[in-house]
Amino acid sequence: MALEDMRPPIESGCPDGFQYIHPVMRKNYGQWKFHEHPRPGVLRHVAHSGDEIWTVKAGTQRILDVFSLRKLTAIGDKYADGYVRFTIRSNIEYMVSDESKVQPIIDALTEAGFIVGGTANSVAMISHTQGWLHCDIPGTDASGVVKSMMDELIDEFTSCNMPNRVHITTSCCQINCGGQGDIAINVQHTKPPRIAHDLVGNVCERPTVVARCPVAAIRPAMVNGKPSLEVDEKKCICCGACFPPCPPMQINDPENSKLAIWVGGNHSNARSKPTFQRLVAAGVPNNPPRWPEATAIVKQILKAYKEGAKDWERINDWIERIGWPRFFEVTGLPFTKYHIDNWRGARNSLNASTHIRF
Amino acid sequence: MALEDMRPPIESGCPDGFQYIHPVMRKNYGQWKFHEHPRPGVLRHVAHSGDEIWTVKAGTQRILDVFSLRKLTAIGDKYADGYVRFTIRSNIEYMVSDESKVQPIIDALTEAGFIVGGTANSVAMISHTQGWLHCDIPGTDASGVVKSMMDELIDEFTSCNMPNRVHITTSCCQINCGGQGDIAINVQHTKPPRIAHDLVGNVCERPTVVARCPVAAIRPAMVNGKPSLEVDEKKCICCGACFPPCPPMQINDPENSKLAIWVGGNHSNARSKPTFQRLVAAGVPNNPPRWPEATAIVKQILKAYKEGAKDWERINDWIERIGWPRFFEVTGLPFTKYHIDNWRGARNSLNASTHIRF
Amino acid sequence: MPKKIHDTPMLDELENGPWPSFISGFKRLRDEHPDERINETVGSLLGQLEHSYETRKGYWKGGTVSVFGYGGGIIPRFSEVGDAFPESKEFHTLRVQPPAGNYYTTDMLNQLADSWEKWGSGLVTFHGQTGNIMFIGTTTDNTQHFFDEINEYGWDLGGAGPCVRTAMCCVGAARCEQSCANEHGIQRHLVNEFVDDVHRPALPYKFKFKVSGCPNDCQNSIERSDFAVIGTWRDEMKIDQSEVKAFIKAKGRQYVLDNVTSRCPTNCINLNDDDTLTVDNHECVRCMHCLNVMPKALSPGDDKGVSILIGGKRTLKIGDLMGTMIVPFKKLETEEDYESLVEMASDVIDFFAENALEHERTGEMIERIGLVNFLEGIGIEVDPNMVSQPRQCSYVNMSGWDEEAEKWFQRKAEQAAG
Amino acid sequence: MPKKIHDTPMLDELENGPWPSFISGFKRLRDEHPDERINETVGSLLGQLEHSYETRKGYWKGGTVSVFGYGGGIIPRFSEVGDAFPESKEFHTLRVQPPAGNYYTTDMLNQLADSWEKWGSGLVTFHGQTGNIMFIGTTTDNTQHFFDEINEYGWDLGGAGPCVRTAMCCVGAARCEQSCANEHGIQRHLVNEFVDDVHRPALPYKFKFKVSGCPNDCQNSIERSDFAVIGTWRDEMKIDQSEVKAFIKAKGRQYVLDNVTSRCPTNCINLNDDDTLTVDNHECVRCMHCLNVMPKALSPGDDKGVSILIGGKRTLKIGDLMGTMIVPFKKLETEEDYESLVEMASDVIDFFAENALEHERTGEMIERIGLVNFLEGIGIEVDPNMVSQPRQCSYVNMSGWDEEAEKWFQRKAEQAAG
Ligand code: SRM
Ligand code: SRM
Ligand code: SRM
Ligand code: SRM
Ligand code: SF4
Ligand code: SF4
Ligand code: SF4
Ligand code: SF4
Ligand code: SF4
Ligand code: SF4
Ligand code: SF4
Ligand code: SF4
Repeated sequence: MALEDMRPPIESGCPDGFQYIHPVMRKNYGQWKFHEHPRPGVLRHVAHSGDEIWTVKAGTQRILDVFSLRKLTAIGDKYADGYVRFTIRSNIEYMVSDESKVQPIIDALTEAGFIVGGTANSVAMISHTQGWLHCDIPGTDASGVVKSMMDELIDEFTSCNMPNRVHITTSCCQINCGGQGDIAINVQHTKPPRIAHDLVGNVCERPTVVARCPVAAIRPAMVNGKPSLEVDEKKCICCGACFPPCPPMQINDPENSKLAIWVGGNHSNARSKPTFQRLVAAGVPNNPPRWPEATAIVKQILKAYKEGAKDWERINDWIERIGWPRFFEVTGLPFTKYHIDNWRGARNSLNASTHIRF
Repeated sequence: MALEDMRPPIESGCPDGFQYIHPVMRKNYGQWKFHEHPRPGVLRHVAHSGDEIWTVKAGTQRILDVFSLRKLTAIGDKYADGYVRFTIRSNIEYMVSDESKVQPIIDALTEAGFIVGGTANSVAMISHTQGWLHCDIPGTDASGVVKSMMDELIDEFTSCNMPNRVHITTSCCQINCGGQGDIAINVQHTKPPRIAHDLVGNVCERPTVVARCPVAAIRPAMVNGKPSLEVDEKKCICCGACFPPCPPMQINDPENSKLAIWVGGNHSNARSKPTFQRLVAAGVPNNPPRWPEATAIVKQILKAYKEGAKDWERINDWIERIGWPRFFEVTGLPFTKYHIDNWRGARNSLNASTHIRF
Repeated sequence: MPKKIHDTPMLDELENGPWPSFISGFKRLRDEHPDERINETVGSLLGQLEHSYETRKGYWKGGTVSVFGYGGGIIPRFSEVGDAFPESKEFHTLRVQPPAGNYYTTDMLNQLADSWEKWGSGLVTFHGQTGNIMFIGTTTDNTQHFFDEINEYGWDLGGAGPCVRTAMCCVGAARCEQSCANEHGIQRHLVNEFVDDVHRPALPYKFKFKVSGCPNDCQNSIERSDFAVIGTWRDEMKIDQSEVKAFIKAKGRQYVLDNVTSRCPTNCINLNDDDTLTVDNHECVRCMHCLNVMPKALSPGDDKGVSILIGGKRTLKIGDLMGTMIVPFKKLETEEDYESLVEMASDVIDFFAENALEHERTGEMIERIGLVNFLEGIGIEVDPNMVSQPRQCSYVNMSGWDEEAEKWFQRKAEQAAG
Repeated sequence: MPKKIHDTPMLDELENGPWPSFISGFKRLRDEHPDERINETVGSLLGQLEHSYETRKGYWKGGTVSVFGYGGGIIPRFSEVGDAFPESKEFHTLRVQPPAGNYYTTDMLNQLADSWEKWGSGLVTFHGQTGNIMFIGTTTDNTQHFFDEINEYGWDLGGAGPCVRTAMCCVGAARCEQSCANEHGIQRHLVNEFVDDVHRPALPYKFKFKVSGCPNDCQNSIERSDFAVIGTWRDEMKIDQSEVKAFIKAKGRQYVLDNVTSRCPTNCINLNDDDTLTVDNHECVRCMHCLNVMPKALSPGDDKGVSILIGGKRTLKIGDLMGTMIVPFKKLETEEDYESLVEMASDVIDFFAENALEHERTGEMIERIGLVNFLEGIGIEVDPNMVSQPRQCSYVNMSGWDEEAEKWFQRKAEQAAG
């Protein structure tokens, strides 16, 4: 664009949401009394005024083509007064003030191929990240992993039979843009980066990448008479942090970039304080296009949770009650030396007591 | 002693205790059924065989002169079949198989000036260390502190009116040979060591002391042309660790070596996992011969605990239930920036949740 | 239909199964969209993605693309295999700030779709993990055109790079009975105060705000934002005893014992013999659990406000960090209240800008310098609610004890005096 | 009476009050003991102690004193103010190992007192914090004489310096119904295997054993020993339901609810409507609480054994450390069981000797090298009971996953096969 055509941006920032809120919600803003779960995918909120808002929630493919988006808006136009919102897990919600509109929305969504569900104690839509589709550092394709898993977990999305909500997340490199989760499926590199020495000189700012390594495993070095880098493979924890600032640090590997599965991450303050997720399985093949091995483990965990947990126990609560040894027993997953943390503060994760379950 | 007089030691190690155990205890070894607390200072243990052992427990001054020791043995000879033991808190225990011997032992102990009590949910004898009497690095005199406090806590030793056992400990330097405790009264230096430079050369192994500092605050340095040491006062945490290997690092200071009070240390696995004690008060004057300020704070804490805790709650359990903010409220102790840990792993002590009591 | 259709046997597998398929959507754009540019772009993209699936590697690299006047907000992507897949060799994403609360009218969505079909690939996500609308896939030139167009009708870019980022808030007060705050208002007050810091990356590293209306924290703010604002209340929980009775009638006493009272983290809610509930509000830590189970019967009190936690983030470079409580309670009612919130945020960001190392987040900075130094830097007094346990290690120079103790007593005296 | 009596106005204050006064005891030795040497020594000591009280400083320094054939066991003390207080200018302490369980006959105590009056100050402590009898105060010469004398009738020195230290065990099986182990046997097996390491300090730093018969841990072993052995049981807790009923009759159901069932850390003990108690033994973590409250009704099971935790210590130099569970359960019945315990201790000490830095405790060493390296060094397999939580941080090279997983499956298969 030629300079004269440039217009200065209007720095309007975050738009006011009120202009897009359903009028009944605007009217009763901050004046809600309670909610109910009439059926999976549907919420009923009642305001002190007596007004009601019925929400219908549906799962989508997150990466929407405009055709799909227009299908969704068309349903909103026709059945839902033209108001929608998206949840933090990229589900779409239709909000109407009249119960009679609920079933038509459900029917239309279903017919259009969207999946109604994901409320209350269901397995919610898996939240995910960019992957091979867009990111510059991914070890896997988040959208593909999620599509493959949701195909198999769909019955748990459309019903509410879990002990409590299940929030699954996934990330496509060890930076972990995805959240923590009741279950998280994340990339785990298992080999130090191979260095493309011929590219280092051109691409990488050497001091930056040296500083970026969390364990100071990278040193400047002369390789074939040219300034390059060197990795102390004994120290390297295969985190991949050097890759974004220095793409010649090739961390992604078709064989050795694996998936790992973590459980018990919970940011809610309900009952116990928020908890970090913990490693349960690693070495899981990064196996496109359907990643069956990862899905199998997720299902194994969900099955044990569904059978073993009490109502309202999130996965972390359940494990806290039964103990980690039992978790490994009931899921059949192996416990290895890698399960014993050795990062900063690892001591806090050791059993400094005689509390044992036999 | 001349070399020819030397005899080689008999390396007999730890003697067999069985030779000194009361015969009823020997007979019923490992076969005990239950115990009761008939009154403060007295335990009744009943074996599966029906045999009984009555224990009478008394507090002493720990540092026994042989006169006192012989008073104690005389009572044992006369009333208690000649068997005694000492507890981990240096209390003496008389064990007899016959209830009728209990009262005479109590009477004899009382008459001889010893204090019967310290069982069950009493305030147990304060466990302590060597202090000015014998150690080479003390900031205070443990025996004196303890004598002064026990004089004031004696009613809690001779009765069992606390919510649960109270274990108090004290230590006479920041090495802390004393234990952790429900309440611990410990030395806290508040000034970096003054270096007696003229002595460094003679006395101290410089590499050893440099290595001993937990925060690497000590550097070798030339002072007045002679090799000595230098302390980075900004870094120094006043721990006193440099003093034992290098006495010229004079950490003890009549004014600036203070006492600090810690609570909630509990090594038992009962209910919660064992807990570390936590700072509650510092800057307490190290005030011989009776240390009234320290005792006052201990009493303040005990009072709040006695009033506020439920049966069977140790101090850590009680605080865990009511929360630390309330602890500071009910004891009237100030909360300062020093209460926020900044040592390794300090992050684990921060409130990483919205859990707050209002 | 594009000129060349790449074979995508692996991606085709992702068209099976009941969950909506993003691949089918891509194919629709490739095959059915009226605009040939879109057919070509997405066709090429499918080729490259299939290549990734086959080789298990990504082929995008970064670069520098922005719109006139701004430094951030775009994630530029250039293909490393652009020779094989030339039509998608530039494939940038625009991060556009959503309305607080993520509400849209269908009209507005259609209008955005129109613009995006004109200038982009036709692929869009509501929303990325930070909350932006991600318009995925356009060329450097079209980036500017698209932005100009939507900026005119109310949309602005979000953050990318070392800057204040787009914020998120939960649905909250708009619909949720647990809400203790005006989440939308908080989000907009905060993020719109810092538009300049959003658009012109100049901080040591990214800085994120997130807002949840209650401790359920539906926005994951506690671990995924540098500055988390979470609603809570200070007075007594409201109990509608007739609803308690109704609940017991429906579910039974045992259900309440098993699912409510015995799950309270501080054991402070009790079921009485007469089927009423009593809460020891002094012991309640506002965990939300009992309110979640019995939303009709139990509700937050009237004296509402927010807690603020600083320093949450994910893995890089010292491992995941939870935010730390630094403001236990703050009223947010008057305009002054909001101003002081924004001022505090501004203090935090200033301190961060001055004290963090390059590529260091607030949580990492606090870890390095210690919480107390941070608090002193932003002028906040210590409070026992900031810790779950006081100091364990005696290794500290406490020479200033007396003055610090005095400060506390003075604050207490002032509070008592009102 | 000594020749010179130092004024002790401050110490005199410690003769007031009801608790037995150590100062009064000192004065008795000074004034009433038939042996003038003792009068003089203790008189002088009182002088130096008063000086400490007045100046708030200690005046002892260390040195090197030992007995023939040994390198440790004595804490030598030379006065820095020996000119002013010459009669106590050498004032060494002998650390003498107590019998396991700290039992004495009064005869034996009197005999020890006799020897000590002959050679020492007349001041003695049962016991020091590590468990030694501390004979406080003698000269270099008399150290040897005293040792020779008591060594002849069965007493040996304990540890001082970088060596295996004197151990302690609780009263346990001798009297306590909670005991799940032969504490005395364990202590003696362990410490007497290492007499050489006790007497000739040659380790990187001190190494302590402590033994408690049950998780109440009356010996503080978990935080005050490098190698803690703690009794526990593996089968079901024993419940005497008639005693339960008797307890309820005496104390009421509410007492049981308030003090027993609601305090169980895993909520696994329940009071039934018929006044019986049920324990879900699978969930019980053997915390001891319910057994403590109801010792008549509840008792440990029959399948008893011990847990072993490594690395507890107090403050120097990285702060207090709790021991870490490394053997969740070990039977100790046969002589072979004890041998394998001692062997394990020996492996731990060897590994410590070879791998710890100077003045580094086991706990600090483990902290530095990581638990897994330690386990591999001593040949112990990982077990989920060793952690309260598995790994939180993804920063680790897990390339050996498959082999490690295989090991686990094999162990499980072997266990299943019996
Ligand atoms: C697009 C998105 C994933 C998604 O598909 O949803 C994403 C994508 C990227 N993230 Fe992220 N992050 C995204 C949300 C997050 C979140 C979640 C959140 O904000 O709640 C996190 C964790 C929370 C946090 O901030 O800690 C996150 C933590 C990171 C990090 C590590 C930051 C850290 O301090 O640990 C990096 C690495 C960096 O910045 O150097 C990163 C870097 C990146 C980059 C820019 C990779 C790079 O350095 O080139 C990715 C660009 C991908 C692309 O091509 O579009 N992204 N990133 C999310 C942003 C969309 C949006 O703006 O709405
Ligand atoms: C719509 C949404 C907020 C938004 O602004 O977008 C939302 C909405 C509600 N959440 Fe949430 N939560 C939403 C994400 C979350 C998250 C974050 C996440 O999913 O990553 C969390 C916590 C984080 C975590 O997993 O660590 C979250 C933790 C909760 C909890 C606490 C659950 C617990 O016991 O731990 C409740 C309380 C409850 O279940 O009654 C809750 C309750 C609710 C309620 C009942 C509040 C209300 O009355 O409206 C809403 C029910 C919706 C439903 O579908 O059942 N919401 N909720 C989010 C829906 C995501 C989705 O599409 O699936
Ligand atoms: C006498 C005694 C205190 C008492 O009055 O009871 C004591 C006294 C000393 N201890 Fe201790 N410690 C005594 C039990 C302890 C304990 C308690 C225990 O064993 O359960 C501990 C804490 C547990 C532990 O081992 O961590 C203890 C932790 C220390 C330490 C710090 C060790 C560490 O790794 O943190 C030192 C410093 C050192 O060794 O360099 C130390 C050093 C010392 C020295 C040798 C000071 C020195 O370096 O010169 C003291 C000699 C005092 C004296 O003049 O007699 N003492 N010391 C205890 C030994 C009596 C006995 O043998 O029975
Ligand atoms: C005699 C002694 C063991 C010894 O071998 O010397 C001992 C003996 C008993 N302890 Fe203990 N404990 C002894 C020190 C300890 C310690 C260590 C300490 O004092 O430093 C602890 C744990 C450490 C701590 O405080 O962190 C300890 C934690 C317990 C507990 C757990 C209490 C709790 O709820 O946390 C019990 C169980 C109970 O109270 O019923 C217990 C119970 C008992 C019983 C009831 C066991 C029994 O049936 O014989 C004994 C009662 C004695 C009494 O009431 O006087 N004992 N007990 C120690 C007496 C010390 C003293 O003279 O005061
Ligand atoms: S998780 Fe990694 S690969 Fe995936 S979007 Fe984030 S930075 Fe990119
Ligand atoms: S992968 Fe991580 S640990 Fe290894 S060199 Fe790169 S930054 Fe360092
Ligand atoms: S605590 Fe310190 S001063 Fe007291 S005996 Fe132990 S080492 Fe000596
Ligand atoms: S007192 Fe502690 S921190 Fe200070 S110089 Fe000495 S060893 Fe180092
Ligand atoms: S965070 Fe609280 S207020 Fe916001 S939507 Fe979730 S439950 Fe409602
Ligand atoms: S909100 Fe949480 S802490 Fe408060 S009463 Fe309910 S369950 Fe208990
Ligand atoms: S540790 Fe257990 S077995 Fe030993 S005395 Fe204490 S309660 Fe009894
Ligand atoms: S021993 Fe502890 S964990 Fe086991 S049932 Fe009793 S109280 Fe519960």
